[in-house]
Amino acid sequence: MKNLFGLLLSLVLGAFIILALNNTAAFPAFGEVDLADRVSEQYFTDGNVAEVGSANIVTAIVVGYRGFDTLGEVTVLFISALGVAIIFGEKKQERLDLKFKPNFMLRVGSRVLFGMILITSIYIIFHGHLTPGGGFPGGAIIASAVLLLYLTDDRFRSNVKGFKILEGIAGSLFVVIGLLGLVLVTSFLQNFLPAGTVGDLLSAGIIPIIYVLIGLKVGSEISGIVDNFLTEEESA
Amino acid sequence: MIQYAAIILFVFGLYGLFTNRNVIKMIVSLNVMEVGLNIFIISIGFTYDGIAPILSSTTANGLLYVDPLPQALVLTAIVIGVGTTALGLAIAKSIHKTYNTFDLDEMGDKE
Amino acid sequence: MSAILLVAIPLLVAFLSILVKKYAPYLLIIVGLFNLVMLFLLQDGGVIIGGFDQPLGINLLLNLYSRIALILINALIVVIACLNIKDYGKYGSILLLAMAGLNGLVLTVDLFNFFVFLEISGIAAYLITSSNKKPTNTFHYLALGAVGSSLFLFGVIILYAMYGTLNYGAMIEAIAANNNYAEVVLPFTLMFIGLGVEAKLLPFNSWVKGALGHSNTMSGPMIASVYAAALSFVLGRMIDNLFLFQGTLLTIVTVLLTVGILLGDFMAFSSTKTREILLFSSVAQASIVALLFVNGVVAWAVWLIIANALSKTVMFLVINKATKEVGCDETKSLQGLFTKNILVGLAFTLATLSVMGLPLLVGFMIKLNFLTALAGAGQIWLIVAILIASLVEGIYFVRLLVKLWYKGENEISVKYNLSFKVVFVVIALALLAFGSYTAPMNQIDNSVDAVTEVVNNG
Amino acid sequence: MASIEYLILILVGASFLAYLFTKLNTYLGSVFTILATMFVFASLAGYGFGMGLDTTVNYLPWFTFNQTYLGFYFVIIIAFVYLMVSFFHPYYLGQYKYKDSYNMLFLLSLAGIIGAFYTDNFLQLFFFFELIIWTTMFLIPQGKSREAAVSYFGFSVAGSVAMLIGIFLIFSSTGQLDITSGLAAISGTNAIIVFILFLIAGFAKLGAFPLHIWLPIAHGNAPHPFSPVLSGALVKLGAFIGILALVRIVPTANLLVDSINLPLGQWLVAILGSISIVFGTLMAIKEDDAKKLLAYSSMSHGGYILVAFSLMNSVAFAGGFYHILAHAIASAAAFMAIAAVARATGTTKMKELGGMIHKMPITYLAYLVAIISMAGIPPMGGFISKWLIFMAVINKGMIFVAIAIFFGSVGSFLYVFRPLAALFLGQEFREYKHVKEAPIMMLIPTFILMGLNVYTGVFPSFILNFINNILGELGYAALNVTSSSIINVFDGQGILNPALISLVFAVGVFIAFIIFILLKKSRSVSLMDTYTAANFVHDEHLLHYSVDFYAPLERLYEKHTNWMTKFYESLAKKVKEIGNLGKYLFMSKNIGTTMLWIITIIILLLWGVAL
Amino acid sequence: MTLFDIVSLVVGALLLVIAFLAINAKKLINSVLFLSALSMLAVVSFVLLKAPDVAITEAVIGSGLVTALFIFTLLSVRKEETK
Repeated sequence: MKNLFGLLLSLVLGAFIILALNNTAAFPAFGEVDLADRVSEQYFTDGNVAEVGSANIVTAIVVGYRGFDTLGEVTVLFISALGVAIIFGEKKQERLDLKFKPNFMLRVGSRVLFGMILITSIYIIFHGHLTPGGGFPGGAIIASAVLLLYLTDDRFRSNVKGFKILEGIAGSLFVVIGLLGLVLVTSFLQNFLPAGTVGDLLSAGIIPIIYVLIGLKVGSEISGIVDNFLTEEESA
Repeated sequence: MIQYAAIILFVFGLYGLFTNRNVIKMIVSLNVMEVGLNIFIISIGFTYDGIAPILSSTTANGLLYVDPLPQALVLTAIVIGVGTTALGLAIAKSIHKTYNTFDLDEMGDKE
Repeated sequence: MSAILLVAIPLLVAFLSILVKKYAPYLLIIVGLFNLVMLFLLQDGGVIIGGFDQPLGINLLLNLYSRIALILINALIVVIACLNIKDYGKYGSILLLAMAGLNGLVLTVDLFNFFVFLEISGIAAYLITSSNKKPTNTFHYLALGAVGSSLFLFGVIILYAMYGTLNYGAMIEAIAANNNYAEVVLPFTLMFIGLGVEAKLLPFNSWVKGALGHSNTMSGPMIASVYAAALSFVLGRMIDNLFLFQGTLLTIVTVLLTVGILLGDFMAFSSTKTREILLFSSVAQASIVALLFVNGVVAWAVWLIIANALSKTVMFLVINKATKEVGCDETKSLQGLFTKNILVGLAFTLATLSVMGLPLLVGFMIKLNFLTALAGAGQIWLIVAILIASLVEGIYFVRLLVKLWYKGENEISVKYNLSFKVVFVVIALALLAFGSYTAPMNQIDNSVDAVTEVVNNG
Repeated sequence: MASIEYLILILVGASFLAYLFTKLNTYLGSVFTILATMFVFASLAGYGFGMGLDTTVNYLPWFTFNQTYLGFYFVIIIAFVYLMVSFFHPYYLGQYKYKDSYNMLFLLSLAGIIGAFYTDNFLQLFFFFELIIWTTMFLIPQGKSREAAVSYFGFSVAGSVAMLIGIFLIFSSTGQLDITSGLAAISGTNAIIVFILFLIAGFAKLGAFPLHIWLPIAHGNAPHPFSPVLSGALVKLGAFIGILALVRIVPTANLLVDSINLPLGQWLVAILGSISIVFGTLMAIKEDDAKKLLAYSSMSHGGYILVAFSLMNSVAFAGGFYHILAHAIASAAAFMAIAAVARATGTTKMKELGGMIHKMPITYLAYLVAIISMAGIPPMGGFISKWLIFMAVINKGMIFVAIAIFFGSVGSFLYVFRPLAALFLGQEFREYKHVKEAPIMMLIPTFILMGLNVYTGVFPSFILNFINNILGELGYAALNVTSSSIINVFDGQGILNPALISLVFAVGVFIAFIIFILLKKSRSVSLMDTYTAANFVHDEHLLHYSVDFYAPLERLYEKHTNWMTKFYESLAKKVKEIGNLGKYLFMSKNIGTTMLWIITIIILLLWGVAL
Repeated sequence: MTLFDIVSLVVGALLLVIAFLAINAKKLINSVLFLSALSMLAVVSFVLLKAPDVAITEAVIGSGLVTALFIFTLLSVRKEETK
């Protein structure tokens, strides 16, 4: 009863939102967006593209124009990693057992796969300013590589402390690069390296550097979270 | 079409939070809501005939691109969503440790 | 030197602090003091990030309004951190991030960036409440907080789709240029409700009871004073500069807030737990603040936020410390708390009297002035509601005070450290001093108006 | 040159000094309090009568002051009561938990009172009112009951909230915050609302029906030296607000009650005042606690004041003003006498006391004089004021009000006599053998008050002349008073010569005294010196009537006495229930409930836009 | 009706159905799996809407890691229950 009522009520809400959006003249209909009405058009102007130097405009926005958002986003992940650790407590922990015993082949195979995944992730991160991808998916792929090791080896325990240090240093470097921008040029997170030619691997100034840092940070944070979830307090 | 679906997804998330009393299901609902919101955000930047906002030497100037800004925002939103979800799951786990259930109704008045 | 440091430095130190966990709380205090010094040195004005001015990039804005908010937030965080080094040292990094998040929240003039900081400070807040060791309450807070910020983001995105910008000033101009009230109802509703969840406005705030009802000396004042103040500040700025509350929207918002004021105090009246009394009273206060912003009484709303933050800090610290030692927060079991702690009792009493709005204390001047302003605007019904609520508030606070001052059946002894006492005395004296010296208030009166213009021009 | 601001600042400073001194030594602090109060009273008395206080000094920003005869009349009476009461402090404070803050708050509240009556601005008036409320609120729980403070505070704040709403209504409709011009400018429906709101404030502070229930609770449980202040002084704040409303605003001037030519609002107030008189009297008759009894008597006297000020003519006003003074003196004296007894014996319950006349004759005499004045018998001040009010009421032809007033007078005899009989007369308990007369410091105010009670009854002309000044200020004709204190009202319809009456009365008393001397004396017997049913008595039982004095009378209305209290209790319960409902609706542990609210409210808000 | 419309109609309908199933599934593990599927569909729709960056990220994070976290939570709990 409550279920049905809630469903109806929320569907009414959905209908209302849709109707309201349809009634709003200023809200563009789906697929009929005119970029000229928006800020976004300016991201494509030649001057801006040359200044940032990133072929992938999304990357240019994420790391360049709105780099501060990205710093905040990394912080969110950082704080939730920290929080997960605090909530699970810092007592001695043991690994969660797996239901099956992984054999030798699986272990070796996964190690090989781990390397390959790692290389992929590095590629993704380094080409973030050229092709789709970048620090976030790259970092997540690193984490999934670590996850793979966890799943295929029941004795595997990553070096949590190492992750922490990596995490902290990568984050700090992000801020330090931002501050360098403030000191060397005029504003926080401002590009202080040459932008290069659009489309080159070594272009877009600090964007690749920051993306590498983001990749490392995201990877270590998510790995840390995974580690936390896969361990539990030692049963006394 | 996808835009409407996104809005309804968002509303479904609210509905899930309204009906469910199970912590995990509530987190699932939150995720449904976030997925809906993300699709909605992308959809407002979409243009028919637009292409992905990546410049390359083969494409000339003057092409129609989809709005890149919403995509950048969604990238951020996704990661933030993961953070919230991870934290929520951690709390769910500690709830289970204390009350031995995920269901908020079954906890009784154990304060 | 730029206002970005107020966010960047806490973030940098927070990232580094996990390498040296033990020193995190000390680092926090140093950073907080650094921020306070900076706040007195920095000049007003916008800050460009990444070398791209708005609307391309993200901007921060430091003006008198945000400066007041930041001084209050940072000072209170430092104070709370100092008092809790021993017990809640491991939350040092979290508090650093909370500081960064709240500072960013107040400073930013970009709506999406605002959402990011809302999430940072929100997650920090969930973790702060997790120190209460009540995971269900933390989850409650998290779920509602996540819904709230999603709603806010939804609203922001609709606005972006309509006006093609995320910058505050540009948005205000675009809305003004478009000048169609009906169009903005949906986004404003969503954003208002989203912020309302965090700002403790009535039908959206059921997390408050769990989160503050079991709070400790760290989480209590953090959530009830610092977060409440910060969110009231940003909500106020949104309401006064961006939201065009008109017609039905205005009516419903006003009704909601009025009901919030009345019910908040009624709920406190019907509570027997001390912490519940305090938290419900702060729900009512938050609604009053929002109502003042809705009616354009900015200066006194700012003062009300400050006075509330200070008073609630004292009240929650006193009660939570006592609760921790006594083990129960029923008013009955705390009877006679002040018989041995006269100084603490005096500070608590002054804080309470200030919240109640009795003369000689800052609360009275604020109350009288905002009521005068409301009367000037012809809002007699709001005055009636606020005064009825404050009558009820007065009764339950007096009941509480009398109980705490006079011995009950059991003798209880609670020891307050010297540092606690110093904080209490300083805050109580501040409440007295502001109350008897009204000149600075009139100054703010003029300058907050000027601030509105600065924000409008982006 | 004395200035109002100086006086206030001095009192504020003195209050902190008093705190320090009392912390060092209770006696020292209390003596300091006496000196400070005396200084303030002396400066007021010295400069105030001729409106000679300086109002131009402006150290306090925001505050402006203005002298009026009306304000001064109240200030001098209240300051006088404060002075008298402060003499009691050295003997009582020792037993209180927070004695240091007692003196401090006492002086602070006096500062508030000076400010309240000398201000010409509504917001300042409210400021000082609230100051008085919270300073005195903390004094009350030092007595017997903790809840008494809550009840006192609740009603007081309800009153000031009503007043503040009225003030802002005036402000928003006329833009005025000045008291005189604001009240003059208000008109129409707003005037009616303001009139009602101010009257609520006045009723609440005065403890008049139907806002009276705090009065016995607060008076009965307040510390002994504070009850006289409450009854003699603070209650008069309500009278002040009532006067502002009744005299300055006449919202229903065109809605006259035809037969008596009185505006409807005023007529209703007169009726309510009469109810206060009757109700207070009935409750006082029933009460066992001497202090609560006097509290109900205060309520009934508050009714007299209300009736007087609702009659809209100078005779009634003069009576009202005179009654304020007479009642302040009389009730202060009565409460102080009972405080003295309570100090000696530790109780104020009538059934536990008796025979104090042998131990405390002077206190007895003071009480006797006070109740004579309260009952309105010559040659005391209460007679003059009640006579004036009677004259005015009868002149108006208000039958029911007149009946109520007569009933109140007769009832006064009934109830004020009970403590006299129970406390002072009759047999004495053995356990009070050691009791002695109050110390000399406490007798000083007792004597002064006794003298004043008589003075106001015999030579009213000085005071009435001052009241004529007030009447002039309010725009009413002066009362015809000759220099030899002969009062002539309504062009010779009523002529009163208090001196003559007093002379006759004195002669009568003298004759009675001679008879008393000449006749055979009664023998004083101890409680055990008797026997019943042919057995000696081994326990102490009081054989005089102090309990169930008027049992047959009480039986008539005993079932109908506390319905007002029940009403307020149920009101509080309702608020609590609404609060619990709110918690259930909005503060549920169930996240779904909040989601429901969010969804519903969005739907509600989108209604107009979507459809 | 273009191909895009048809595909988006199908994807949209599937999204709704799977979301409904995820919310109303009886078993927690089913709910989580539906969520993962929902995420995958979201990836499809991101690709449809010309957002490759978002699609990659959502694919890795949304349907990969988040699902993993959910499952680990359930796993660790199940282990406790069997103990």
